[in-house]
Amino acid sequence: MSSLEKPFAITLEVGSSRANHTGSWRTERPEYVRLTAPCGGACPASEDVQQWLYHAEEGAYEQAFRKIMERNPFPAICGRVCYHPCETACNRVQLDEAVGINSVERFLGDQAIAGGWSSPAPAAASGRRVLVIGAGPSGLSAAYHLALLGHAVTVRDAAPAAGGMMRYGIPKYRLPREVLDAELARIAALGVQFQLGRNVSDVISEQLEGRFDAVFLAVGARLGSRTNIPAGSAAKIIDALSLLRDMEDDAAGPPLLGRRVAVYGGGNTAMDAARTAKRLGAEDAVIVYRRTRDRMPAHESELEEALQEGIQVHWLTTIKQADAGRLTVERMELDEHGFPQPTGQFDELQADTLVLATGQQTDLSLLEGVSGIEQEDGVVKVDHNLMTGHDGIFAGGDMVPAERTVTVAIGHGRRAAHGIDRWLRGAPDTATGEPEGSASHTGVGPAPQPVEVPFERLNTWYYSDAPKTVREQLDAVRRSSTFDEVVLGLDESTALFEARRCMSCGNCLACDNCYGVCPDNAVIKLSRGGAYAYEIDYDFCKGCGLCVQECPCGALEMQPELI
Amino acid sequence: MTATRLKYFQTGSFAAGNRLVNPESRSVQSGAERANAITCGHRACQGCGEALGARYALDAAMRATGGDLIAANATGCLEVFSTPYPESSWQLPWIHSLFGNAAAVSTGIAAALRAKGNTHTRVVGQGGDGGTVDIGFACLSGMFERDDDVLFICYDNEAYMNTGVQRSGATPPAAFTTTTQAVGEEPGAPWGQGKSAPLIALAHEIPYVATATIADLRDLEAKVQRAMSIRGARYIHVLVTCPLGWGTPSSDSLRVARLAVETGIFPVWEGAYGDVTAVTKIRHRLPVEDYLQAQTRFRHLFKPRRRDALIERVQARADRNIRRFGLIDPVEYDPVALHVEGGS
Amino acid sequence: MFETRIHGRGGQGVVTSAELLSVAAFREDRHAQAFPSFGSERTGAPVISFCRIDDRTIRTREPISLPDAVIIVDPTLLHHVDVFSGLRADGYVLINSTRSFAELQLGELCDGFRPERLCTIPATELAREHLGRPLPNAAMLGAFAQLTGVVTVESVAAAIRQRFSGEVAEANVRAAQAAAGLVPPSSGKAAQEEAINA
Amino acid sequence: MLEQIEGSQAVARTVAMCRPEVICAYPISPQTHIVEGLSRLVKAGELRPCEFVNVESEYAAMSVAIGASATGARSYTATASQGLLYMAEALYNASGLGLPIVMTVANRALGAPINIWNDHSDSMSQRDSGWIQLYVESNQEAVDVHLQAFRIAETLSLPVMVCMDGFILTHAVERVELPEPEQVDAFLPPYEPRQLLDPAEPMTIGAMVGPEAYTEVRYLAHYKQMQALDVIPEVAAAFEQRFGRSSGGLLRSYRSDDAETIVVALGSVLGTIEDVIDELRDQGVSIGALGIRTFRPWPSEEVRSALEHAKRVIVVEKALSIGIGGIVSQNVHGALEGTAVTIHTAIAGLGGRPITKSSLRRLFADGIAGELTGTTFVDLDHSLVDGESERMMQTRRSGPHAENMLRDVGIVGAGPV
Repeated sequence: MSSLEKPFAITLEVGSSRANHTGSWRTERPEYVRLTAPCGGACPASEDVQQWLYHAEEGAYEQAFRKIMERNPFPAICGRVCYHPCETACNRVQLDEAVGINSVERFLGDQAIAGGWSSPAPAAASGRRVLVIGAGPSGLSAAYHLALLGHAVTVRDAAPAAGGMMRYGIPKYRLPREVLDAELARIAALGVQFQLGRNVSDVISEQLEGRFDAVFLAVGARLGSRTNIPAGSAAKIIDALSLLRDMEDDAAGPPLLGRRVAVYGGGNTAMDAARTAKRLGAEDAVIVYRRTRDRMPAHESELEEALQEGIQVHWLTTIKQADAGRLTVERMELDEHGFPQPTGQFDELQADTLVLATGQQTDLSLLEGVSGIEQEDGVVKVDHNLMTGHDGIFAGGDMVPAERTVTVAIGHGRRAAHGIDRWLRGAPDTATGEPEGSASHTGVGPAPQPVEVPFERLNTWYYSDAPKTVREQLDAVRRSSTFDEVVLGLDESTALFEARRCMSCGNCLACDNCYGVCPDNAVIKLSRGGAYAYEIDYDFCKGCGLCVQECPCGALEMQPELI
Repeated sequence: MTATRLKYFQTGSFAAGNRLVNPESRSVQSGAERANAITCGHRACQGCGEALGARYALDAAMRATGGDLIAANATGCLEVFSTPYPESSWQLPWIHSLFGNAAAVSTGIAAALRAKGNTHTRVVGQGGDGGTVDIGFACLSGMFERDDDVLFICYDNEAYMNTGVQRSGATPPAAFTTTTQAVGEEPGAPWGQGKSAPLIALAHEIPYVATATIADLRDLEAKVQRAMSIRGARYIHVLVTCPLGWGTPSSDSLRVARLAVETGIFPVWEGAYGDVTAVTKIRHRLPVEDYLQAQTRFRHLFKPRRRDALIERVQARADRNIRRFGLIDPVEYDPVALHVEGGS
Repeated sequence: MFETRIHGRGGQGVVTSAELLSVAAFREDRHAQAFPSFGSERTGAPVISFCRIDDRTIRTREPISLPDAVIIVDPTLLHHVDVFSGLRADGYVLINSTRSFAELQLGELCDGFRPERLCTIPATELAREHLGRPLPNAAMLGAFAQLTGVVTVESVAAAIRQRFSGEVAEANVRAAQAAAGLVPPSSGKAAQEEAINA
Repeated sequence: MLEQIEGSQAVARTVAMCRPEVICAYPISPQTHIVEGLSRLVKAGELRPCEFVNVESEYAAMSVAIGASATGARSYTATASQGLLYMAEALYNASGLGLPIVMTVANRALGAPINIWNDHSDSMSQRDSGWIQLYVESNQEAVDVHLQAFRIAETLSLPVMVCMDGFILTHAVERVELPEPEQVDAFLPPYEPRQLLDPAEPMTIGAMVGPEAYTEVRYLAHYKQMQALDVIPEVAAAFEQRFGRSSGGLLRSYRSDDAETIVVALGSVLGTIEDVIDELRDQGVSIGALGIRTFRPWPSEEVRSALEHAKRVIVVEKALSIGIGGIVSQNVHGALEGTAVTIHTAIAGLGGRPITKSSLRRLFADGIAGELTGTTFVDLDHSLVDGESERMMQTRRSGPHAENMLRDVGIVGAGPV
């Protein structure tokens, strides 16, 4: 049938309106963006949580693991001991409950161990040598990243085994040692030299002797603060760090604490000490804390688990005097500013051992005589690259001014590694201390912008109603008698469920909504299949904004057209 | 719909697609290979709900028929914005005849196909609420009572938008249109008028009647697919938003349609042979105020002073829908159980 | 040309009668035109139908106002409708009645016509007898053929058989033949040639 | 085959032989017998394949025909009077879309007052609808022209209206030569649509056309219809060749070649006129007739050459263009522009009033005597209308004319109608 025969004008060729470029109607244009999800923004280790969840929710666990490993070599450890500020920041809190990021991370870490998944391959050898002093989380993190960057790394630590506070400060029931060892082994496999049981007392001479081009100090805060409590000579007082450290000394055998143990302090170490005491056979394990529960620094989950295990807490109480078998305590009350004030009411508390968990300090003696290093409040001042005032000497972890957690330390290690790398290469500094271009995750689409995604930016209608999966816990009876791990992991289906609860804030999750809802068919779906498969066809986009409004995760925004 | 307990997905069945879902379980609209029965370059307003609804419905019908489909269109926005000489946005055989006769033209197409022994090609008639509920109603009713093998789809935006927002038989009470202006004691469209075309369709005892909205893509597609699996007269009444006539931002077209459902203003249901057979439950019930305030056509209910009595009358209408169709399930909603099958 | 006008009431088969008459003529290889008085009449209302018969093509479409014959199927019409309007002086009148023209008080009215061309026939009685139903048309047509000779009774019978079938047809044919037999011999064949040449 | 048959049945059987694939109809007097006949043929399986659709209105009837025709089916419907007006919108659409639908119009008057009897008000009102309009004189011609109509329609891809006088023809039983099916098949090839709703080759039919091309579209519609002035005679010639009788065409002259007076008319009244002409010729009057077979397109040149030699033309027409008078005569005026021919207009037969030979004789005599002026209303009861117009002068609320006049003639009694 010839088209010439068709009636003029009233009969048309199909699809011929593609000649009419309605894009000229537009005053605003939608653009795809990649924003920093609140979880990643809150992660001390700079993990791009949204991105690794993206892989995890596809069941691509190894890919997810590798995404974590770009930032953090310890997913199995962090999946257990991190206090997950990511979950606090998670936008899903405002919908139902935060995504169980931490549990998914642990699942991935455990999968990696079970599967023997290796670290990424290091870059070509740079010929540079870096000394890392301290085999704790920041030192190991730095060593890992430095090794990946191609530098020769030597780690020295006074302790007989690597791990720092991860081994000597965190009880086994929170972090099984085979998990720790497995993740440490991956770092050793990168060729990092471990020189353990070797105390470093003079940084400069060790650097010169070993011809190290740079040094990263990560000696931690290993000294327990000795609160000045008047004590009788027979009183048994130990500090919590010593107790926890002694738990790792197999030769010495378990410490003897007695039937009744009091722990003084309100931080996580206090919880660890009390729970350890309970496991060592104490009938009564009592925490004495000056303030109220809502002011307690310990993480809520730690306290909750402790309470479940039968630990008692004496709130608003201070210890005035320690004697053999008993403590004199004073009731406190909070003043109008929330500070505890003595009431003059005294009491007695039976305690065979008093464990002090009232803070930790850094031993900075090894820095004596090192020029340019400034100290303040017992810690070392560093710049945003974590370099001290002495050229080529960097520091991180508990010995610099920061929150003292494993994850913060891991973040320091990574940041310092990149700072050292730039310093070694003479590369220009970056404003944030983050390596340039490192934020690109998939290599497709624009790099995430350091803009966080408020909840209001999301269109939560599209997310299925799904409350968080609660991680199973070991039965309380068994918990108080063994050092078996208390919090159990997710199985694959629950981990997948949890990963899929992620709302992918500010990052396309490939739900096809923009493609589906465009009344002008102006969203092109690309067949890349991966993370970022859409483009706006600006020839036809009229700028209605439906794609932006209906994007569940806020990965699109309207920008005014330049006139 | 029966619920199957399956793996949970981020956006479940609410978003158009989901990279995690098996390809066969994804919506037609999410597919790169969708027909785009109405394609780019059409001249609909920004954010046009009808353009969207038509593509949703016809693409679903195209998939259901393997592209073996003919459409007849009533006069109205959809026709005007899609076929101004010299350009057509349609990619399937399509005919526009008149405002009031789309159902009869569809009947003619179906009769011709039957006469030719063509049992594979299917027919869809479509029009706006004016062309369906009002001027085209006699032809529609005739098509229904003869049980002609036609699926008729009404894209209901509740007024004559093509001619500049005049009242139709589908205009809800209190809505401003240019012929029911926001003046007088009871501003906007009169109370006690208007009709439910889908319920009238149901009364013809035809094999399939359904309502749907552009806000629930999968539901709409499922209904079109079901309709295409049936022979005889079928009717789907799709609520489509009109940014111009409703006074909504162009980006709100789906949100407002969603609100119509979640408030109970627009009941979403399915019926067959005279009975309602299924309803789509309200997911998160909202007061009608949320719906009304989103649209300037109801602005006079709030400004210059709140008209509580009128708002309550609208609420009462929604409440009646909820009771009448059982839009809220007393049984606790199990979100995980209601998601489509598939996934890794 | 021979023009016949038939008067009756709706439902009495007046239109069919004209049609049957035309078919009878057609069967004799003549031209005929039958048509009703195009009304919206309902059952019981007065109805008229017409039939023209000629040896050549009939072109005219005007109603028959000067008939050569009138057939009155329902005698109750006699005093309501001017059934004899325009009837030619030498025209035929056939009335369905058991009574004579005088008994019908038509004596005076018929003064101007040829008496041998005026005939009453008990068609309804015959119909009851032969059909079991009071449908007088066949009998009237049989008598009309016999009276006017414009068509033969055989052609009428053939037209009936063409239109109806089986026992209905045969019963009607018997009624037509019986009616023909009741037509006085003074009329009929003698008038045939005259009629055709009119 | 020669049969004594009712006009409607003859048309039904002829249409069936044309193998329409979709027939849709809504009942209206006097069209009903045609579609009743067709519905029986379809139901009985004698016309197959064919879909008979009982629609809910004439508007739907034409719409179904539009859909069916656009899908490549030969489509047919029939209507009359109000029904034709009710489908008016769709008529324009069918012609605008170029769909070769064939429709019988059983001509009937228009209301109000409601009137079921014959005149040409209905089809004349649609003379500008873009449909080809063919008028037939007899049932034989109705049969023959329906056969030709499908061929004309499909050749040109234009709809054709076959106009036959309601009751006068549709309900008249007369001798008709019905074609043999094989003859029809040989004369009328299968329908090959110019445009088609076909998923294999999709297209958009019925676009909106704005000022930039609407004039061109209308011009082309006119141009295409004017082509029918060539096609219709060709089809008529082909018909005559195959069937051995002459039917249809544009015009038909009757004893008019040398006539001083020529009567122009269309439809069944031509037969009566021809009888009157024969009588007058016998009396030595120089008179003839011109029968219009094709009214749209208007065969202006042919009309002119058929009439220009006459002294006077009397147009007898069964429709009235209120406010001006005759409709056909306006067209005749146009055709004879610049000639010296005197044209008289006679409106006759409105609403089924019989057009009798005596009235025609009187009319023609008046025309020949030069006594016709302006528009003549044949057999108008002047006393009735004079009385009514007087009443109108006297009182503003004079009431409905029709009822008043019926009261005057004594048809309406004291009670309601």
